Amino acid sequence: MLTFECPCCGAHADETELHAGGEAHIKRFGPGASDDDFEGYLFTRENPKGVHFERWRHVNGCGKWFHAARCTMTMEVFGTYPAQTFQPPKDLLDKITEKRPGWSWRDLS
Amino acid sequence: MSIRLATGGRLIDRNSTVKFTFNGKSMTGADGDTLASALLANDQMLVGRSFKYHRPRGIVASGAEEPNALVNLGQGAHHEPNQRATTTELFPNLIATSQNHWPSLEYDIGALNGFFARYLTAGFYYKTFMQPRAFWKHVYEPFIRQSAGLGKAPDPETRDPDIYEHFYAFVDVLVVGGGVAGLQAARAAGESGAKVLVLEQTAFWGGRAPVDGGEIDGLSPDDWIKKTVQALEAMPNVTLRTRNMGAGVYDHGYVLGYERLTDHLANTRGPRHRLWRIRARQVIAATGAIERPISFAGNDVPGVMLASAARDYLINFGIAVGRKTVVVTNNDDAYRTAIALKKAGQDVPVVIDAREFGGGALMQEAKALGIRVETGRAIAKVKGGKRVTGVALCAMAGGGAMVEEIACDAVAMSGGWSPVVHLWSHCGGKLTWDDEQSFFRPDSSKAPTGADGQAFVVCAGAADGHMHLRYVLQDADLKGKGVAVSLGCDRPQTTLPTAPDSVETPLMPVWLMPANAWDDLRMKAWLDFQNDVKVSDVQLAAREGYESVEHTKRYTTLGMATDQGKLSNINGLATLAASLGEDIPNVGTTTFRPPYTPISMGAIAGEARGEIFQPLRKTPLHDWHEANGAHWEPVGHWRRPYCFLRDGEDVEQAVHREVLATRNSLGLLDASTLGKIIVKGPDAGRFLDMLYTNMMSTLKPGKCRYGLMCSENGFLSDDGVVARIDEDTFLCHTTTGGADRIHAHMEEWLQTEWWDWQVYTANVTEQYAQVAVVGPNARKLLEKLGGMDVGKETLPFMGWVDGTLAGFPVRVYRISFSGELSYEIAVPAHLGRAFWDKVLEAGAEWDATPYGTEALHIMRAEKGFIMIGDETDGTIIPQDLGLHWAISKKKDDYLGKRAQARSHMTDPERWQLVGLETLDGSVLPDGAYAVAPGNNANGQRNTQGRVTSTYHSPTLGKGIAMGLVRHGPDRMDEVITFIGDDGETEHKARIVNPVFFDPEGEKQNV
Amino acid sequence: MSQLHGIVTVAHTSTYAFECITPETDEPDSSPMKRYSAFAIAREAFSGHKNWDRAWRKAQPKKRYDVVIVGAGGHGLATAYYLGKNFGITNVAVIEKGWLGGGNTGRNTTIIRSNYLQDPSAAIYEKARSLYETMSQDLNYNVMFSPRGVMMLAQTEHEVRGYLRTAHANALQGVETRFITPREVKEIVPIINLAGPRYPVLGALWQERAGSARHDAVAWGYARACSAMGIDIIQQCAVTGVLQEAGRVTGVQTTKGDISCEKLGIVVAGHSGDLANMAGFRLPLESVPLQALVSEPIKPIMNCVVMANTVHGYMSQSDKGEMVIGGGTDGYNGFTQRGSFHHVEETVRALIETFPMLSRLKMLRQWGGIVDVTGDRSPILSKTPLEGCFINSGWGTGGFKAIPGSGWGFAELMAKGHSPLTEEFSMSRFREGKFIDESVAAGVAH
Amino acid sequence: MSDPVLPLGSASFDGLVEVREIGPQGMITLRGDLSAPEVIAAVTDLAGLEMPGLRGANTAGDTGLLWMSPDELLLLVPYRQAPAAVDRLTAALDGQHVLIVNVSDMRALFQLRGTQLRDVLAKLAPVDFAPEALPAGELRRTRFAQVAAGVWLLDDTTARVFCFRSVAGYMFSLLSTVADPDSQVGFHVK
Repeated sequence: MLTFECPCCGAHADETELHAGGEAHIKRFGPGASDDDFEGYLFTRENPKGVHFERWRHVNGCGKWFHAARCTMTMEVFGTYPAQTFQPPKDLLDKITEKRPGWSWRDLS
Repeated sequence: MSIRLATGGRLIDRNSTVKFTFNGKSMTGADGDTLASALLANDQMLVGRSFKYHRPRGIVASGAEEPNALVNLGQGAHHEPNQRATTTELFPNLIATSQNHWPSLEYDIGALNGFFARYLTAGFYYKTFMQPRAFWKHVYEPFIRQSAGLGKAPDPETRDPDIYEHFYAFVDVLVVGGGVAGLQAARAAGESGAKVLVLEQTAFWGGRAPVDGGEIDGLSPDDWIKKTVQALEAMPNVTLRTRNMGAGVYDHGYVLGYERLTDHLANTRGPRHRLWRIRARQVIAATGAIERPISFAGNDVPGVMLASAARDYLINFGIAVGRKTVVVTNNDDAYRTAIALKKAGQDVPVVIDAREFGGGALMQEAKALGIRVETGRAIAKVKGGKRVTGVALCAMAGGGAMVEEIACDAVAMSGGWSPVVHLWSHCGGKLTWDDEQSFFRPDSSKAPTGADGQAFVVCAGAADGHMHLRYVLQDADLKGKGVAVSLGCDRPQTTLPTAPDSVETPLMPVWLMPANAWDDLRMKAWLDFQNDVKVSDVQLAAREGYESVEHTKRYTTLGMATDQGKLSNINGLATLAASLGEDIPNVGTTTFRPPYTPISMGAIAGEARGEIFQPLRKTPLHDWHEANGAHWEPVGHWRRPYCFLRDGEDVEQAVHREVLATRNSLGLLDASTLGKIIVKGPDAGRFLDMLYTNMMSTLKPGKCRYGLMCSENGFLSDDGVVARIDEDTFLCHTTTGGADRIHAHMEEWLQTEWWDWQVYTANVTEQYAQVAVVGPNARKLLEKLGGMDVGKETLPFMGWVDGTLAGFPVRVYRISFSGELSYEIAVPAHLGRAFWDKVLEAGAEWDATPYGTEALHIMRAEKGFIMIGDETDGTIIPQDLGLHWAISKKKDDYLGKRAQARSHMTDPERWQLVGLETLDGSVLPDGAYAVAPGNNANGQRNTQGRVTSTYHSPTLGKGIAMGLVRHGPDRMDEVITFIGDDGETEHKARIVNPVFFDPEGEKQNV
Repeated sequence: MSQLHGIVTVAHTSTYAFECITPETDEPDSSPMKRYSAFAIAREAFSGHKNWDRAWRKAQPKKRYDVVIVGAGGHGLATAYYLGKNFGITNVAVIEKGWLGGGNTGRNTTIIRSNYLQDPSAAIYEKARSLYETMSQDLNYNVMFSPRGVMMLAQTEHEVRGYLRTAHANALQGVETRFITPREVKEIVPIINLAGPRYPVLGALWQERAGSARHDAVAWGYARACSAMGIDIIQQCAVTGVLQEAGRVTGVQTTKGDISCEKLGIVVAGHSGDLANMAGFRLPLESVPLQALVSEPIKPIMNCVVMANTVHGYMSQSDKGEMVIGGGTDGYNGFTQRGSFHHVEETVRALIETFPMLSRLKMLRQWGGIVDVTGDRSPILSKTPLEGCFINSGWGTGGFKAIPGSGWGFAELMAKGHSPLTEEFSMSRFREGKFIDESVAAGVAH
Repeated sequence: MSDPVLPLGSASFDGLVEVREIGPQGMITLRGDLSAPEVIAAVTDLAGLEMPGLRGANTAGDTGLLWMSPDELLLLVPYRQAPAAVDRLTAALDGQHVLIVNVSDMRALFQLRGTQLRDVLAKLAPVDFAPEALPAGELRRTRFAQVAAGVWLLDDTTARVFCFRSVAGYMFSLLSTVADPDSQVGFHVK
């Protein structure tokens, strides 16, 4: 039963107030994109054992989407941040490095 | 025999007797008894039958770990199977019956299994019952199922009369367990000002301490407990709850508390159980320890009991479990039982101590009381069937050669203790083997971690492996303070309670008694009393290569009974380790799963039953429908009228009437459930162009346009009419099921992809009641209501306008889903019912006929309009449905466009929408497939199409259908064959234009 | 069995030790398998059951095998078994990180059915179901396949239409199902509450020859039969790398040394991503927690499996008498074998509406598994970009029922390079948009 | 024109707390940049109340400003004044990128009153209802059992709960069920 602090309204949200939205920071590929890129965009996923960046919506709450960095092995939540960004904030990345030296996710580490 | 003594019993009130019945026999207990103690007070030694061999079973324990004393409790709607007698508080007129026997507890045919025990070893099922094949289903399995299964099922035709509820609690510190450790830990944490909740599963505070004796701060345990509870009650930041069990620990500090509010009462009001969902920053598990049985032959005979349980029954309930009780042990603690019994005037023929030199001070005390002590000795076997009659004494070292037979009617055994580490383990806490005390204890370096990655569970007292009062209190105080500090509170100043040091001689692990017990003895040495798993079974599993503890457990069913192995796991594990020649820690431990003890399904469901099982969404017109014969159809959480039944009509007749009334004169539909979403902003048009397959930005204010939405994966997900309100405002209609889904879809794209676009959305679905006025007389009705011009010029087809009708503020959309002249009228929801009544009244002269979803479906099908969910199923793209006209060629992008360019999406072999008519006018079966010649590589019939919607058309007086057919549109008038669900019956159908009625649209455009 | 590695070893001060009775049988080849039968049990009984052989040999890895299968769950073991049985390929090793059958094979709700809508699914699940019917005899190991019937309740008009469609499809696929009336439903499942109140039962899709089996026994039975054919099952051996040369697989690195092979089959469910990474390709997979629970055992009251998809719950009664209940998957990735409690809550309240008597039973135990789910929730049985390397994964919540069919088809794919059973389950379907979506008929996935 | 009719016709229940359906309550959704001076000026001027901060609920009688999300405000006004208020706001914010819409009929509103208030609420929502966690004047949007809801306290024994109109009946049954006089908890109130 996970909990996250919603970075948009500040509420400590219970999992049942949230909607899980899958992997974060996925780049959209539209018309003109190669088959590879399009398949990757829709289907290929990191599915890491460890640090993961994912999307949640505070659906029974302020209604906003946000991102979370979470460990899929321990459920530890390293932090949450608004969805209007292409990559996680620096201080969060530093915090993860401090707690999980040598971690990596896509091109982040 | 077990009896109630004339004196003693700290938990009972001898002066108030309680009558109850067991297997129809009326008995008497005392207020404060558990069902188990009351049964013992009535010398009811035999309480049930075991799972596999139907062996006689008696009470072994005094608490949650009891594997045998399970009863059917209550009658009729109140009946509940598998109730543990040891944790069932006695109440007046309690009715209990024993389980798993036929015809009776005393004479059970199933006991025959026992005679075949030598064949019915672990895993014997897997090795036989294979021939002949049919026998498994018809002979073997039914027999096995009948003889298994324990309790009687509740009556399926009655509903649980009790109510249940949930409660969310947020605390800094949750203390599970109200023994002296829990109380001291709570006090230490409480002093720091932290918000503390303490849960105790029984009705009493203090746990075992009062029974085990000793002294705390110079007080008797009872007095210290009373004093401490009073102190805790005085703290505003501390909450104490009894009859509330910590059932499970989950991620991020989530803990289930199972509170039994009325189980101990005869007549009940209010909730029976309350399931607490607790969020705790820190959890202190002060859950104590459980005594282990010893594996010797006949250790399952009624009258053989845990030494601690015998002590509990004596001191808490004033019961002697036997007049002559033999004590057998590998540690000092069991001497307390011998001493207590002796002091209570009971005969203790001998204490059999497996240790070569026996124990320490407690042994001396026992001897001083004149109790015979035999060290280095063991029980070879217990004599007796349904009752203990004696024990055969032998040397511990040997194979079981009897040196003496000792008569007795009870045996109190102690194989040492195991900390209750369940809550620690539920959420990933690891264990470490304590070799000195021979048990698994929490490995504090591998604790369960929470949302912040920090440990959030600590065990205190016996649960952490501290077995003596003095150290229990020290540890609890330490843990309570430590937790407070970890939460950022000041270190509390509580003083550590003192208890005299007690030196005990270390126990000697005994996993089999005697050490090299002969085969026939091992085959009678029980590990799991309920599931009938014996030492020989575990050894067999090991021999056959089921070496992992999980394999052994599953192969033998060890520890999988309703007690979940509380008594058997460690003994079984040790037996396995010895069989493999491994150290116990190398063999590992089994996983502990929630709940700690079984919790009622009712409590899990909570208040969600009957009327409030799920939300039921109602339109402003719902009550009118209800009162006027609505035959309901669930659509999501809504209920919509499928049709309205008038006197004597069946559903088919009603639908027929509704369609014709609408086509010929005037029909009314409650369209309130259709989604209505406002999209506003400078980029609104651009946004809708991405969402819909067609062009919305070119729509003129005052106009409506039908649009399609696809998922990014290309598939059609919703459709509806979009009205442009003004330059930068649109109102998007969605399907009934689509309102929330599509609004979420819009917000997702706006928030996570195009956050720089200036667009706001608002889901205003429930702001309006929406009424569709449909049919040749629709305009006449609106003109009669009066207040606005709805003429052909001012309000043409696919136009909308604001105004008032009969004094109601309305927005009128002239759109049609039936092919008729049709207006959809939106009024504020609070006025919806009044408006509906007004329309009905005014429409009477045209026989205004409310119609339901089925008439709606038929009329749209007659016009060849697709229905999301019928023609689409999540695998259909607009191109399949001939909707090319609704897919903009001008746009270089929209959601789903790239997906629709993939090879399979552009495959000309994809099935296409067509109309279908049977040759004889009959109705095609729903969901039927059209066959093509031959079979595929897997021997399945080849197909070339399927029916997506099929109806009898009242308008046309024949069956009509839509379907998807390979190359369909190019095969007009061709006849293809559909096959019925019997795989044989052929239904021939001609491929036709899907628009069956008024193809020119003359009716809707008048 | 992760806790095994979590335990700190403590020097063992000996107590009264008793004789170690595990025969050390490390010799590579096996004596012919002793047949199981009532007679064998009687015979062994007189020697105190001391002479039973190990069900499967304790094997140490050889340097080289024709085929290496990673993962000794049901699917991996079945693949090895049919490689041997159907293609005579027995120089095979099945490598398992933990204990055989210790993953989802041993933690599912054991439902076996084949009433699927789409042809490819119906084909492989029906193949599996028919193999289950004779599995006990084929393997000489009683897997207790119990063809007690599976029923899917239709509780909305939409579900009725969906199941009618499935019934029609099944009729052409050679899958015996039929749509039955509420009256028939009540006759088959007397404990059901037809009236609702919220969702009255309008009918059901009934597959009489579907049912359930003893999950552990399926893994154990295949393991025993594989071992008897000379196939090595190597437990407690983790794969740490995939060896390749010029785009072709040559072997695997393991914690017990390098093992070379011609062909490699990856059958590791939730861990497929790791192995794929080692092999150098990526998968359209995510691993999510799935939960199940059982009640305390009661006397037999329900002799079939009931699935109520409108309210999201399904239930059957085990031979032990426990009501076995399946819950939902979590929406987020997770590798802890535990899930979120609210799924249990949703399932239980739904089933109490369907079976009111459930309210006064108690939940004995809940547990979780990790299921690997693909983009269309159908499995992948496919060649991979790495030549000679094949993958079998993505069974989501529907793996157990498919075990024999999956093994049969995957073995054929590995042996011959193609199989009609696996054809449509290729990885390439995600690029082409050629999905196998079972959720379309009344939202029934697996 | 006839009078507005509440979803449950002003239903009420008396138990651990008194549950009463109230309204009609004028409600206006405003979406826009809540930090924009024009927006602040327009709404505070209309309501005569302070601009609420994060999750704030500034109310007086049937007037109020509820902070719904970073870009959404719910204005409470007397029911019959809502249309005029929408026009007034629209005029005041002419040229701004905002969405203003009258949603007075879209929700059901309940008032809960009684000393057991926090314990009753805690039976339905996964929210910490302790006074320090949810003080009067703070809005919590959450779920009550299985539906979305919003709740704020006017004082320590009075709360207002809103949900969508279609589930008004469900919400009322829920609240009445958990307010059963025989189901006192004694957690927040000892």
